Amino acid sequence: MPDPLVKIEGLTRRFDVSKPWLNRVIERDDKQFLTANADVSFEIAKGETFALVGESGSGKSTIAKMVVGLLPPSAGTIRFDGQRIDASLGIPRSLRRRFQMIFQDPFASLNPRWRVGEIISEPIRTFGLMNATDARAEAARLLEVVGLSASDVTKYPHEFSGGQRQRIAIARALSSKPEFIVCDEPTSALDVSVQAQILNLMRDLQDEFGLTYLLISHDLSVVRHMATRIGVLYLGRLVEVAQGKRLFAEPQHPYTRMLLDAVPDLALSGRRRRPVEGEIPNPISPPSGCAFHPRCPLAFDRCRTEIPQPRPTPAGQAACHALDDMVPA
Amino acid sequence: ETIRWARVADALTLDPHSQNEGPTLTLLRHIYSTLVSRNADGTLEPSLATSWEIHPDDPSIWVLTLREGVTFQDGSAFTAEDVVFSYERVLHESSGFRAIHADVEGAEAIDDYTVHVKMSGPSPLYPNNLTNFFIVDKDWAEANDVVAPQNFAAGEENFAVRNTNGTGPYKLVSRDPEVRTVMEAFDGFWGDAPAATEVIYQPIPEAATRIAALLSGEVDFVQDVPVQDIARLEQTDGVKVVTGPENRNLFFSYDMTSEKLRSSNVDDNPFSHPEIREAMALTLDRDAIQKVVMRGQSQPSAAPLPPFVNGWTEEMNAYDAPDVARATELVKSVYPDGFSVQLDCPNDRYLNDEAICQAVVGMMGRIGIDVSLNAQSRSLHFPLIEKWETDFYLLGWGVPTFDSAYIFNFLVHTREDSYGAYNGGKYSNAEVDAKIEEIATMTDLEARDAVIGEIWDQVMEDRVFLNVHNQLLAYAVKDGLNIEVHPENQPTMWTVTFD
Amino acid sequence: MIAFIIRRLIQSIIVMVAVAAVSFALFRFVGDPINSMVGQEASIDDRQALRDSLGLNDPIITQFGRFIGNALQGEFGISYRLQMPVTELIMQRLPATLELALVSGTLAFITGLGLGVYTALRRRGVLSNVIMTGSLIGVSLPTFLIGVLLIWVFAVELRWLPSNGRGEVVSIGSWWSTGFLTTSGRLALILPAITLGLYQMTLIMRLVRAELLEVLRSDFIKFARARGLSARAVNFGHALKNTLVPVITITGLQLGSIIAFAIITETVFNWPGVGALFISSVRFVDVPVMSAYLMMIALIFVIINLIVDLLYYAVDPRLRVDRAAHSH
Amino acid sequence: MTPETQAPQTKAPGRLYRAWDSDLAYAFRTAPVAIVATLVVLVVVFCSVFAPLIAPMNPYNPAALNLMNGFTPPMEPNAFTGEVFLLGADGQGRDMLSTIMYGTRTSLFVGAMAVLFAMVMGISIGLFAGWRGGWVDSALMRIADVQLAFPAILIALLVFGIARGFIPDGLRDQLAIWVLIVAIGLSDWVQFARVVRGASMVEKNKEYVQAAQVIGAHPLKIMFRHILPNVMGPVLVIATISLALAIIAEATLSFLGVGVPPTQPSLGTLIRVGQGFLISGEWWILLFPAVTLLALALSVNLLGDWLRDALNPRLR
Amino acid sequence: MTDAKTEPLLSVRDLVVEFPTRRGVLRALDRVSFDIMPGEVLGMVGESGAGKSITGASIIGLIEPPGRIASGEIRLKGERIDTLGPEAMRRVRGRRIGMVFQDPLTSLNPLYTVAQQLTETIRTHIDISKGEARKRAIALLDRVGIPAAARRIDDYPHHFSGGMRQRVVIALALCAEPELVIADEPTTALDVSVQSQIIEVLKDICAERGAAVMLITHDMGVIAETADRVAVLYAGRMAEIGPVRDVITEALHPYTAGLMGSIPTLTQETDRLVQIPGAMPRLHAIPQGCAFNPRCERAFAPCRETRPDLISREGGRDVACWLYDPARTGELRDA
Ligand SMILES: Nc1ncnc2c1ncn2[C@@H]1O[C@H](COP(=O)(O)OP(=O)(O)OP(=O)(O)O)[C@@H](O)[C@H]1O
Ligand SMILES: Nc1ncnc2c1ncn2[C@@H]1O[C@H](COP(=O)(O)OP(=O)(O)OP(=O)(O)O)[C@@H](O)[C@H]1O
Ligand SMILES: [Mg+2]
Ligand SMILES: [Mg+2]
Repeated sequence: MPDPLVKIEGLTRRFDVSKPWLNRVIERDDKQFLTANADVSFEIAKGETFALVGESGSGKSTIAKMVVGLLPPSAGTIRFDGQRIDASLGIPRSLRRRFQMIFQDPFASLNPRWRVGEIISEPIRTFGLMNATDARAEAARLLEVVGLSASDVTKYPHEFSGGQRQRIAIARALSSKPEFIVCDEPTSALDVSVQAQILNLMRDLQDEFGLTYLLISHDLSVVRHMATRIGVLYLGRLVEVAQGKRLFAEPQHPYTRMLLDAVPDLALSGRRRRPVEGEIPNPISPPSGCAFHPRCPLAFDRCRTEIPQPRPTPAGQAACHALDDMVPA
Repeated sequence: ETIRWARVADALTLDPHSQNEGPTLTLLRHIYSTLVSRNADGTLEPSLATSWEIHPDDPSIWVLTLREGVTFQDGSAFTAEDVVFSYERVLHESSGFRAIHADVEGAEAIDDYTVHVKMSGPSPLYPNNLTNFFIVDKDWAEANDVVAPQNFAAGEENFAVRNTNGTGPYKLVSRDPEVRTVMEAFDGFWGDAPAATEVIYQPIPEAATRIAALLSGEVDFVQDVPVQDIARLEQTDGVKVVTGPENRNLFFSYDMTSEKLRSSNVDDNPFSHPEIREAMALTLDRDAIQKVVMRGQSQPSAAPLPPFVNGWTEEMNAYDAPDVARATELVKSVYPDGFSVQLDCPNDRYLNDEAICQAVVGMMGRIGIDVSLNAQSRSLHFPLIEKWETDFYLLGWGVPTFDSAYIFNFLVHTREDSYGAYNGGKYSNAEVDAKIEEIATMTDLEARDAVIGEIWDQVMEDRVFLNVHNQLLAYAVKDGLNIEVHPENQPTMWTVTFD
Repeated sequence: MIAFIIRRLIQSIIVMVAVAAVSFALFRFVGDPINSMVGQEASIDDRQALRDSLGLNDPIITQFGRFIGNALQGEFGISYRLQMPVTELIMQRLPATLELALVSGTLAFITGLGLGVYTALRRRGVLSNVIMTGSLIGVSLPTFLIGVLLIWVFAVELRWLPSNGRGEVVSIGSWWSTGFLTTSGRLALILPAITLGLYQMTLIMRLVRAELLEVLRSDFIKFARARGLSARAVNFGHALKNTLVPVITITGLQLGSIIAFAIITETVFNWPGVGALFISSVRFVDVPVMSAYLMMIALIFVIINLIVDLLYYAVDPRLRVDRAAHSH
Repeated sequence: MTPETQAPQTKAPGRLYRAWDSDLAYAFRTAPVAIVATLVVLVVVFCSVFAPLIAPMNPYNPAALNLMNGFTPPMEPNAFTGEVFLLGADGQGRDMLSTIMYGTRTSLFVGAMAVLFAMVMGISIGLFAGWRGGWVDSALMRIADVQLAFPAILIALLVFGIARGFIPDGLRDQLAIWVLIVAIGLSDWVQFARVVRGASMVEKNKEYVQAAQVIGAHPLKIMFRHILPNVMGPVLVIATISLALAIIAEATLSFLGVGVPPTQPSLGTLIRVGQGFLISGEWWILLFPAVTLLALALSVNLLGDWLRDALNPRLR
Repeated sequence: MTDAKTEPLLSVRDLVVEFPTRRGVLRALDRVSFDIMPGEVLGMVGESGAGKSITGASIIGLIEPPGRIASGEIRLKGERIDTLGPEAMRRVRGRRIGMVFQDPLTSLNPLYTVAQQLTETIRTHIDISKGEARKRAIALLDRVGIPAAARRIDDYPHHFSGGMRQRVVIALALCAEPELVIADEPTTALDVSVQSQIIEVLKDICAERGAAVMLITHDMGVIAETADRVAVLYAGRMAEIGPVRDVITEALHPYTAGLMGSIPTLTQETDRLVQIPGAMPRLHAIPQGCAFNPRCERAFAPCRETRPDLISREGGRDVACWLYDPARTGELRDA
């Protein structure tokens, strides 16, 4: 594996969701924390697409926000090309310029009062990369790069469809010539036919500019299509990391298997699936031991008491006690 | 017969010696009697005192002979004791009437119906000061712990504020301050039994509401009638209006002694120039104010005192027709570009006070005096005069003693000790001051009048006041009810008759 | 729940202290009380002496401390002007204002609710548009003018209703006087109640309409319709109940301002309530009455707020669970 | 990469055309009430702004008045001077028409400036509270609560009282109007602050704000350049309705005796004075200013109302 | 086009739904026809804005004014329901046609307990006592898989998790035993792992009661697993209807084919996804002829001129495309 561009170690994020002080005093409650991410470690190599999958609330977006410096981590470090990214420490502009983010909702991610040209050139202006005229020309150029017309710079976001807006958001992300782009569910608000356009565009851009992606999605098929490596999150913990296609071929963690089972797939039409039992537990009071044990068909005593540590698997690593027994190290 | 009576404000208290204030006196007069009272024409007449004269041996003693057979409303008899007690009470620190009786050294009961009032010196006009002096029952006051008048500084309430025991024509039935006060005729009253056996007194501050109440038949008698409504009321069936002069003059005054004014754009004091004062007098169109602003409800005059006050003369009263051209010239002669000044004016005290000021602002503007008007509530206006924080102001002054000395003491004498409290213009003339002090103790009334004349001559020459008019009062009553206008705006319900 | 109430109480106390400071500060600046306390004859020295004895020359902090201390005991001193204990004075006048506020508040609430529901359900109807536009006239004229016009029409010209005052009142117990029990008392209420309530009615009506329209568009209403529930059940059982939460809040707050707004109505109709008391005390710079009035308004506001919060609890089950879930 | 050429390639229409073609403009064109209201407001604003040019006389210049013209009924010659006034003259001999024009000017000025003041204050506080959240937000909103406990009139009395203590003599006249503006404005900022706070709390969680944060844009820039334009809709609605309220508040204040100097009457002062002549029969002194105020406030209210509906896409 | 043997439960013919707007009248549905057989699960797919929800809403008579059914007819067991009065239609809703909406968070009235909402609905349609209605409600909750239903029934909606809430919603839709259930994206707002549970419950319980289901979704996977037949909507028009397996494996309409190709799968290896250029037209700018023609690689002359109607093909398949009209394919060869 080449040198990692992004290296995340022991990343943890807690949110204070305690009741107000007075309530705690009267009701004799302790402070309550929601652990959105616990002890997450992974690396992203230059030029690869690392994907994070997991159900709603598993902490995907929280990782994304910490990685781009929107949230400070509670513990652990994020290094970008060796330099630390930590919102609470302040991030130098020269570093900021090198990463960007694309968001889920194409309707909320563009300021409706700004012209498309202004939106796209905002990073250029903020980083002081070009003068105003050049910035305008650059915005027009970028629009063509993402498959829109240069004359669209004077329009407002509401004049575009969802897919077109996502293209504009991508153009904005490209404008500061970043190396790394975090994409938080970039297509989940789009129709499949448009999703295909965006996914194709993202791939094309990656080829053209040598971009590195952190792709977040809950759609396994999208992830499979795009990712070089995949991390599976459950209740804030990384339960499995594996090479893209191999994760689907030979899932190691029972949760990964369960997820794969749950996905209705066109080609599997007619297959009788085994629906998963139960729902995701409340993240404020996650189950002891392995958080997945109440839903896990393989759970045994140790799962209830001990948090499993990641251990190597053929295609990567997974955190499951059952693996110990099945695949003795 | 019941009479429902509305006016702009309520009595502040029922304590007879606490507040020297118009509406309070008016209401109290119905419950408490005074030693001496004043007729509608302004002359003194006996009340609880049947006669009063200067002691033949000592010019500083007034001998009062009291009425016999008078009882208080609680049934106890009225005697000299009560008068002496009332004197003590009215002279008490917390009394609001001390200044009126400032020359009194003490009162002494000679017998049950004779009282000697010892003055600090000869006080020939002192009985004029007795018309607002209410007599209380000594035993009642002592029993209820109200030997001293209400003193708000002490922070406690006084029994006499809401309870009464007078010798007057009416007994208090109920009182809800600022809402209504009900009185019924006192059957033991020493005078004639009143025709109106019940009086319901209601303060209604809003003029339109007050008149509406009369027009809709909710009240019988409205005391403060806005001048503009008089015509309509006169035409309305079932309502009539009676008018008469009030013991009150409205005038402007100004600071003529300061080096520089607070509100002027020029570097000296414009009012210190006689030309300016003359110009202002020349541009004031009193007749226009009378016709338009007052709708005839005023008597324009140059003298700052009503005709029935001792000291008034015909020639003082005369004024020249306005001459804007000449006035402009006079202003130009001192200030070629004119000057500016602020006029302070109350807007809730006198009949059309604000409108009068506004009209005067226009008149001054025409001769190059740029006046800005600061019209505000009386509670904010009067302190300006007291604290010498005004350059130019409107004031109305009544003369309850019917004597010019009252005006001199408060408005003309240099401000010192108890003198000059309302001399807001800082007028100061040592000669005049001496004369004012002199007349206080003069017993020779003719000589005294002569000195008064001298003082007035000086004051008029110096143009200390720019008088506008003598206010007329208008009462609106329902038909079938007869009432006279009282010069001090203190109508008496027991003299009311019904057709 | 207990914590919630305690927090509310602490907040209320802070509000009250702030209001006390403001009301105290306010009247250190408005006019000069001495002037209205003494007659025109009082000399300069007399005035100064009075100022001293009233403590008006002490340092501001001392005066404020004294003020708070007294206020806590319900002691606002003696009215400079009426020379009665202020607390008693206010208690005497409060029934009039409360009755007026209650009647006009109820009037405003009922008609506002009714018209609001009507105009929301018949959104495109002609009558709805007339009501909506007409109600704006009510808020486009100053209250005092409306009052004066009502008096002119109904008291002076038509002579149907009294122009001022409360009519006959009956005392209940030692401190409550009511105009509800006599005909003249009830008649006297009509015009002032309309004048005072008009503005609030418009407000409530518009609020109800807006909220109801919002709720009617919500998914659960669509779902209720899709289940075949009757229009009545949908509009009133489901939609209206859900509009009540915001409506209660605003109406509650309005009740406080009704009492304050009564200043104008009471002035015009010579209604013997605390509002009229306040404005005349402003005119005469009757400091104790003014401070007590402001404190009273704040207290009423705080109490109403508390009641509204409790009503919230009663109406909305979501609030009964711990609030932590909502707090982020 | 297939360039998408779906967007209609017609030449981009001009700014003016776009404004005319916008939903708001369309909604406006099809709402007769809004059109009439706008016309009324425009006429009133025009007459008041250009009052010095078109009014028959300058009623604010006391020297130009002739007291003898007082109480001249409309269209009738005055008994003393023979002058005729279209809408009559008031008690000071001022031509009612001119006085109303100038009075509206004052009222509008006071109203507009008060709303502007409230708006600037409310928006700043609201944006700040919404952006910072936490205890800053709670504290600011508690202050707003306290402020709500005091109705506008009481606040205005407070401001007046304080101002009186500071403003030197001779300047009261000129400053009275500014005091009034501050007084009314101060009592009105809460609404703006609350709405802006609420809206900006919603906006700040939108992804376009995060996008700006990712590139490290300054918080002030985010607040004012990103969030503010997006919360202006409700602000505009409140501003319109506040304008009507401010004009009426000014009238009410002058009824209570605190207001602009009587020599420079506003509509409110005119009505306050005029209502004293309701019974006496000089109806024109009350009627014309009252109708003007009603027309102005009603139109502004109607516009605000319409705007509220028009800006709320779900209501259409 | 349908089996002659059984009469369809629901029959929609040439349904046109219009919304008057400032830019003219929008046709949200343009001559849409399809049938649902008793007990059948009909999937309805299409991109956002294709008109899926409007179809559901018009069947149940809940199109929001000023929208209206401009023409066409809807029959339930042969009886016309699009012309029923409000009161009669109300009785059809819930009783004969149940409806499940997308977002379980907002579908329930937060101020009433689940029991109140269930019994109210049951008693609106079935004349039984409160106690009995409650019993039914508990049984139903139990059936849709709510653990400890008897205890949880008195909870408020906010006490339930998203998946549980959707189960409650399904219970509400089914509580008067309707013959047809319209489920408008019942799982879009839910987690992947919960999605399959909900679909399972819905499918099972309808099968159990013999209710037909119209399953609206844009997730082809769900359709593939659940539906018997699928209808594809494009720009308010029916593009293709047919048995699920056939449509997926061998789409007739170029749009359907493109759609299938654009979906990444878990099994097939594709380097590039099939990409249909452009986007579905907005309703006020539907091109002349076939609505899909500007995006269609196989478009030929008639596509740009005349709108194709559904053409029946063998195997119970219908497709609206000129490519399958023998009379026109000649032109293709000519070109
Ligand atoms: N600011 C916050 N305060 C408290 N809790 C938070 C906050 N942000 C996120 N959380 C919680 O952290 C957990 C992880 O949230 P996150 O948004 O990262 O999930 P996600 O995997 O992105 O889910 P989704 O697929 O719904 O976007 C959730 O339980 C969420 O409620
Ligand atoms: N009230 C309305 N006024 C005008 N047009 C409407 C209205 N409601 C729906 N439409 C239009 O009708 C068309 C079909 O809408 P519909 O909600 O049926 O789409 P859908 O296929 O359900 O999409 P989604 O997958 O987003 O739910 C859309 O283009 C929409 O813009
Ligand atoms: Mg997320
Ligand atoms: Mg839909």
